[in-house]
Amino acid sequence: MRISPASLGLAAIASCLFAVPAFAGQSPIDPADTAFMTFSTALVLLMTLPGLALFYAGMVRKKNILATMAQSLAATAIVSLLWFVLAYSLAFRGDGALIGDASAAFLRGIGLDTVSPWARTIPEMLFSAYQMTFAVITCALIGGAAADRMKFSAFALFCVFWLFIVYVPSAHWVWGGGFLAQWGVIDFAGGTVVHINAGVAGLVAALMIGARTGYRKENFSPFDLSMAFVGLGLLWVGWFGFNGGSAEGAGSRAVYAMVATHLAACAGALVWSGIEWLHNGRPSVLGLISGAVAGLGTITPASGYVLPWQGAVIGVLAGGICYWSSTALKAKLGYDDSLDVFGVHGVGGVLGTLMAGVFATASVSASNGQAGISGLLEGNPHQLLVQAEGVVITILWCVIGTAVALKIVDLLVGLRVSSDDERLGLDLALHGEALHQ
Amino acid sequence: MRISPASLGLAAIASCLFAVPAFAGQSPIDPADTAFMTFSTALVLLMTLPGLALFYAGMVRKKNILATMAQSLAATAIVSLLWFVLAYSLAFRGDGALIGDASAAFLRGIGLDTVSPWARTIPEMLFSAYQMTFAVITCALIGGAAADRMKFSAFALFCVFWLFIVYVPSAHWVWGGGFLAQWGVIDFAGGTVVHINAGVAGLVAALMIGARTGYRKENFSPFDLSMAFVGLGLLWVGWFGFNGGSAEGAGSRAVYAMVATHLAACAGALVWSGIEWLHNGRPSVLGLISGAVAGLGTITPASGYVLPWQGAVIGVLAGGICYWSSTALKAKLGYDDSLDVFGVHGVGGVLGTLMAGVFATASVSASNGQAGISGLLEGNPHQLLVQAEGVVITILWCVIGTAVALKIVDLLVGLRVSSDDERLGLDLALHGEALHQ
Amino acid sequence: MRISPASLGLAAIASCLFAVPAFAGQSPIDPADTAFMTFSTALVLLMTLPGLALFYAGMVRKKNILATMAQSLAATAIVSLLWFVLAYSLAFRGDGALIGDASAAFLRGIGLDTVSPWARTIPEMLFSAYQMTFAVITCALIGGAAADRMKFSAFALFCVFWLFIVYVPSAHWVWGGGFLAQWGVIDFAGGTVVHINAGVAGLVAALMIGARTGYRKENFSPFDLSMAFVGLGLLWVGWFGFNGGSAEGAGSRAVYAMVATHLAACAGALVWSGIEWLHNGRPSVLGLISGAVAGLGTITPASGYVLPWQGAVIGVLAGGICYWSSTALKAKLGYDDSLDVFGVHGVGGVLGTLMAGVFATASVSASNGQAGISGLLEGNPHQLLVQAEGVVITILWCVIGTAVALKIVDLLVGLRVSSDDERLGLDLALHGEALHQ
Amino acid sequence: MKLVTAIIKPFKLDDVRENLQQLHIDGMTVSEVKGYGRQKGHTEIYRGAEYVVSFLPKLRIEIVVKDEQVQAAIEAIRAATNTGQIGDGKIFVSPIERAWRIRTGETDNDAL
Amino acid sequence: MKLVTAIIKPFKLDDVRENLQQLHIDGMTVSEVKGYGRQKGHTEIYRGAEYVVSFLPKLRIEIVVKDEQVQAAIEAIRAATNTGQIGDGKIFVSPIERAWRIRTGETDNDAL
Amino acid sequence: MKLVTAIIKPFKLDDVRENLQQLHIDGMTVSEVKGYGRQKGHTEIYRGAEYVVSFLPKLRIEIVVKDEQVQAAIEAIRAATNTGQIGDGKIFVSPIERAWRIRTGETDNDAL
Ligand SMILES: Nc1ncnc2c1ncn2[C@@H]1O[C@H](COP(=O)(O)OP(=O)(O)O)[C@@H](O)[C@H]1O
Ligand SMILES: Nc1ncnc2c1ncn2[C@@H]1O[C@H](COP(=O)(O)OP(=O)(O)O)[C@@H](O)[C@H]1O
Ligand SMILES: Nc1ncnc2c1ncn2[C@@H]1O[C@H](COP(=O)(O)OP(=O)(O)O)[C@@H](O)[C@H]1O
Repeated sequence: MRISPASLGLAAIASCLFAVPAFAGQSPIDPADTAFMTFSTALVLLMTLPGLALFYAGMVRKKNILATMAQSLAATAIVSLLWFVLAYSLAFRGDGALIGDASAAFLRGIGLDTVSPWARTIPEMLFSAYQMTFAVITCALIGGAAADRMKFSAFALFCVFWLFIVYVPSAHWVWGGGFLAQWGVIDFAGGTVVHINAGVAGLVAALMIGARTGYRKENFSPFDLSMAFVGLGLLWVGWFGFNGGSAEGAGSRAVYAMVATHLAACAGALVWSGIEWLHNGRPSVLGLISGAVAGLGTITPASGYVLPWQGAVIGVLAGGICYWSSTALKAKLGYDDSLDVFGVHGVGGVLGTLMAGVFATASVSASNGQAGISGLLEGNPHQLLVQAEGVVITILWCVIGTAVALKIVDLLVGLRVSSDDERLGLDLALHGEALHQ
Repeated sequence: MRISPASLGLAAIASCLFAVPAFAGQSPIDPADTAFMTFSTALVLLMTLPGLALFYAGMVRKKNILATMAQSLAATAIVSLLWFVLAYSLAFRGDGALIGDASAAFLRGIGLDTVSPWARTIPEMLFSAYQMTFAVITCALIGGAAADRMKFSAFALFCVFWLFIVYVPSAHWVWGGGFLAQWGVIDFAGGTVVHINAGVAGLVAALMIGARTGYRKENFSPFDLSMAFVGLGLLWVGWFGFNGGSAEGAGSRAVYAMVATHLAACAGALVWSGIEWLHNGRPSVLGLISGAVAGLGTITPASGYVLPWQGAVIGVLAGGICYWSSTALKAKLGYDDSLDVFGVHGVGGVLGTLMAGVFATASVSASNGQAGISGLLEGNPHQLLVQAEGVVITILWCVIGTAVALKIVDLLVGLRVSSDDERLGLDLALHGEALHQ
Repeated sequence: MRISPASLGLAAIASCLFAVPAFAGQSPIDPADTAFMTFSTALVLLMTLPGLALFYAGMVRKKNILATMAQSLAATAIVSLLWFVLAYSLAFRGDGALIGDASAAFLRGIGLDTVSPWARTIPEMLFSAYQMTFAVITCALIGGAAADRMKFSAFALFCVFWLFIVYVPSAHWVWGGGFLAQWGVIDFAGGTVVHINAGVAGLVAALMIGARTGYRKENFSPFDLSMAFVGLGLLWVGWFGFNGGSAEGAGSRAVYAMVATHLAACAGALVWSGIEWLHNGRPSVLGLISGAVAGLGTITPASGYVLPWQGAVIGVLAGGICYWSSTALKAKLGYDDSLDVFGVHGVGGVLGTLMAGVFATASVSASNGQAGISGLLEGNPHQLLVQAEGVVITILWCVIGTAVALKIVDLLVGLRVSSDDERLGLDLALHGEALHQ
Repeated sequence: MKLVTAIIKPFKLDDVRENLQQLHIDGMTVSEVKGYGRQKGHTEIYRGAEYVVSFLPKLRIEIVVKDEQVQAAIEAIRAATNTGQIGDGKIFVSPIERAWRIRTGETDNDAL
Repeated sequence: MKLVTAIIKPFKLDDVRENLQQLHIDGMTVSEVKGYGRQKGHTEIYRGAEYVVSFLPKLRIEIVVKDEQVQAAIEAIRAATNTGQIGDGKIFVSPIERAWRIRTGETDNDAL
Repeated sequence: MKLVTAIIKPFKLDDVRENLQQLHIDGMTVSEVKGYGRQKGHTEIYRGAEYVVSFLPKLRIEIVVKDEQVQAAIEAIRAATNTGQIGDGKIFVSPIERAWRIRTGETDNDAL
């Protein structure tokens, strides 16, 4: 449960005593919430491995399929290890407005009975693992923007720097009690931290690395959309853990988040493909799955704050606006974001973070006698303003941080493969392997 | 837990008070059951996306793979939205013998604390989402019968009409307290509502749309059975949520249902492929996976009423009878049900619904001091009779309703693609995309 | 939770009374643990269907893809049915030092309220189903060593004999209260029972069946590594259920096991592919996924006994040693273990079982006031010795039992396909089907 | 001997095979090709960008026949494949100087 | 008429098509092939075992042209495909005796 | 120059390549084809319906050689592919009038 910072302090102690009455006086760890969060953690990991790997690999050309998958696995391995080494602690421990502390570096201090103030009914180790899966998928998402031309070594190194420069502070600001949380920014499951960050970083990467050779001249159509479809299916199911699990426990708020998420995906898929139907005379499978992901990404920050039917409304907006940003806007600006990480996640993340400020319904986020968050529709325009501030700050920091990270990596190993390797395909050039040969 | 209607009334109130003692006096919502049902809901969604999409797409020709997948996604998006708009309410709210009411249309009246009489320990929103996944997969299943030749627009529209004409009433009759439930028909997880409905609707669609061009002359062998295999794997795992989750809570009845389900799948796979081995000299992979699905579909209505080992017996019957109906019977009758929705799900659904009446063991469905349901083997031939009545009524209504729905769609947009488009393949003709090009 | 045998006896009764206080005096079945174990069971099934099927099929040549998948399904169906017929009872019922008894044959005596002493808070039926998924995947794993040349009939029969000759006794010795458990061997989720058994049986099978025609001359490179990648993803996620679920309930020990497992996979992937990078100039996708599986397999026996960060250390060792055994050692010894079941699972299982004896940290396995297990690092060298004994006995019995099982099958149906069938490919030869035709 | 090469629409293969069988021409080799010609390809739209797919899937059938069978073979192929629609394809005839059946060592006309 | 067969590197197809179009040669048939020649393949390492992959992916382009177009066609292909690097490929010319357009029955030069 | 085309069983490719290499014939182009001939296909049964799969996977090997190498090439191919079993395949020889190496512009025999 993302708890608004105002609710901390004395309330924290109080709720420990009263929130879980059947277990009062015992371990604060609730087996049902633990089961639920374990399940959510597995689902979010499933989103990256193999979900995102399939989704992305299905949209590239045949010669780059394995290399695209390798990026997801590398992000998982590298980010997970660094998470426990230090990143978790910097993001979720300590009171700093800008950054946490190193009190749980190398997992020190996370015992069998430790709980985090951010998830008071499950082992802190589980909370940390759950949050790890978010950091993993955020880094893995970025890879899609630079697909087909970024070096594997460069991507692996980039994950290291970007995690600490961009992700960790950003997560701390919004979820770890940092200044954005103190300002009142709400972000249930990662509109700013995950989607804006991934989308904006993807855009910066696409610009700094440059367009694929042959962009807008050669046919870059996906080799195997059935793979991308399966990836979308796993992402969708996994998103139940992503958004539902962000309630940090089994209960109605988690259920509300899941239903809002599901409806947003449905609406996004229908709207995106519907626009295609009107424009091009037929709905593409790529459009159906892109729209679903747009809906899923966009509802994410709002999911635990809004009523389920509002998820459908947000999904409609997501389908339309992300369609526009991934086609017209991209064409106009001319950058080559291979798999539209910016158009879908970046734009969707901004939209969703703002919509959270519009649709937030107090009753959904109220808990233990504390009032929930109201948005514009409930007469609180201030929330929308705060959300916009969160968006702007996240984008600014992400642009700077990503550029710095990429610059360092460029100096160390170079960002882009040779044009011969790009021709040959990254599978053979980088990994010495090829599909179907 | 599918509760026999007789158990309602005063008993409902009583069980609210006594059934969940640790939480008595508090919210009726049990976190463990909520975690369990969340997980079950995710699993059933996984069955459609990407499970069924893969299972079906793996059995069609290369040129129709993406279009087949698109059907599953369209069914998911359309049915999910309509479910919350009105369908859920009509199926599961109100006391009508024939149909529910509109009290929860647009999710009105489903609050954070609302529970349904049909699942008293979880949020009603979760119950509704869980039931949604059943409506989704039932519609998606039908698509397989008309695969390779039905227009995408026609299938999408068909989902809209069929949901309200056939699925919603049928679900209300059996699970929403309608007249079949009052008669005592038992259907744990969808023998009538899901499998008979899907299978019979598929048959009607196959007949009304006509056979594929080249049927029984050209080689229609599956392009990529490895896809179908993966789909079967996900269906199988998802079925734990389908049948286990139909207990509506974590407990021994759910476990019994899961084990019976698993054993039925195992037995079905071995029997179907074993018959092939005898007939054709070798067991096919298609036979193994078809038999598994036959076992899974057939055990569904019986799963929470029988002993686990009886699941194996039902699986044996399913493997044999569905093999016969998908090969000999189909050949004899001459219809072209592309992916054997009728042969496997329709026939399996009938078989399983009857077998529930044969094998029902009172102790499995007994709860809170109320007696469970006995079948023929426990000396209650009446149950078998009632089951047969349920089967006949479901089939009749489904035939009529499906024909009406298809006729309307035919008038609106036409059911079948042109023969040129059929030649070219639906992927290119309907979606402008192709696999591996 | 694997309970060391010393903790049984009076302690068993005591813990029933005190361990689950909120439910004391009622059914011992805890809904949260039941939900957690249901979920774990589904995840472990997912590892075999479709996880392992994909992982293996993705590494063979095109002509053998379907046959490789068929092995996993056959193992699932056959082993599951036999499990409930007798195997479970022999493994987990009764007090024998060498073998259990037949008290639960055909599921007799496993009622709705029965619990097992090995998992006291969930229905015994669920415990049995969970353990079934372990037996299934162990048999399925062996198939990889003989892939591309073993008859389907032979593999199916082999599962029958091997289950009873090797798996059942081995599981009883370590997990069912047999003599190895009495000696104090610890094996959280299957270092001996699953991985050593599968790996050693694979080696024996590879030797007895002989190398593939063309081994070390023709190019046997994998046809579709993207399949293997997806399989790895599902295995990885499923392993949360495999190792986490072996705690037999939702709690911190399960979480520790999961995090240790995840870190071992990450470290294994990086080390294996890192060594390749040094040796061959580039990291292969096959190396990344092989390293992850090596990490996962190796941490398995240690996972619920060690601190999470120690999982990373074990993963590093696994990546290095399994790389060596699957390349250099295999080349030196000259056997043809098609998919390196021995190199990865056999060697990893030995390594992990020993490492459990090194790293076991008492606090992790302590429960209900009983001390946990300490390993070498906590000053208990004896534990390492005991582990080594467990390893040696498991290997010996497995070599003998596997050879006997294979010999019987050879006499009955012959182990290997004809060389013409091997040329043609097992898909067409054994199943009359082919991919992409 | 002549090599008769026909580029045809994929779904016409079975008809061609049947027609040739009636002439007792019982050998052929088929490959999947992509063709470019008067028949136009289609436009694919991928995330807003249009690509023209100029090459269409075709089958290439190759039959080596005795000189005296050439005319009959061509007519059999045309009969099976002529739909009157653009893109029906082409037939080319070129010389074959020698032929072997590997299994028996038979040569030329005997090898066919 | 002549059959001009070119074995080229796959990514040069579009350039060849454009060059030929300027000569108003508007028909061709393309197939995926694997080539072996002076250009060396690569080594794959699979679980410690090295395999040499000798065959490299190439495209075979076939164009049937009038005799007088042969020289121009060859030059157009060479212009598009010559990178000066080993493995650029070959062009072969062989005789075609007769040609038909299936749809219309036109023959020889008219059929192209 | 002659074009030697051999239709062979797929698994014989490496043997052919080795035999040709010993003759210093170091170039060839290979494509996957489906063949129909005296060797019968197999029957597939799909949900109770039988389909005859008449076409079998084969490889087509094309080698352009100097006139004086033709006989040796054919013998090398036969030696590698003759198993005495039906379906071993065919070898055809046809004329090549001109040849170019794209990279260097060398022609005819020098281009091979
Ligand atoms: N000059 C040519 N050389 C080689 N193949 C050709 C030539 N012209 C056409 N083809 C092949 O024949 C196919 C059909 O030709 P097209 O011009 O599209 O239709 P039509 O034969 O009906 O005029 C093309 O797709 C191509 O494969
Ligand atoms: N004698 C030949 N017969 C048929 N095809 C050949 C012959 N020599 C080369 N080729 C084809 O031409 C391609 C390029 O030839 P290669 O010798 O590698 O380079 P280059 O043409 O630059 O000398 C080969 O991959 C093969 O497909
Ligand atoms: N007349 C022909 N023209 C072209 N290809 C042929 C012809 N006859 C046979 N082939 C090719 O040669 C292959 C082997 O021929 P087949 O008759 O089956 O066996 P065999 O050569 O041993 O008599 C066929 O699969 C086909 O690809």
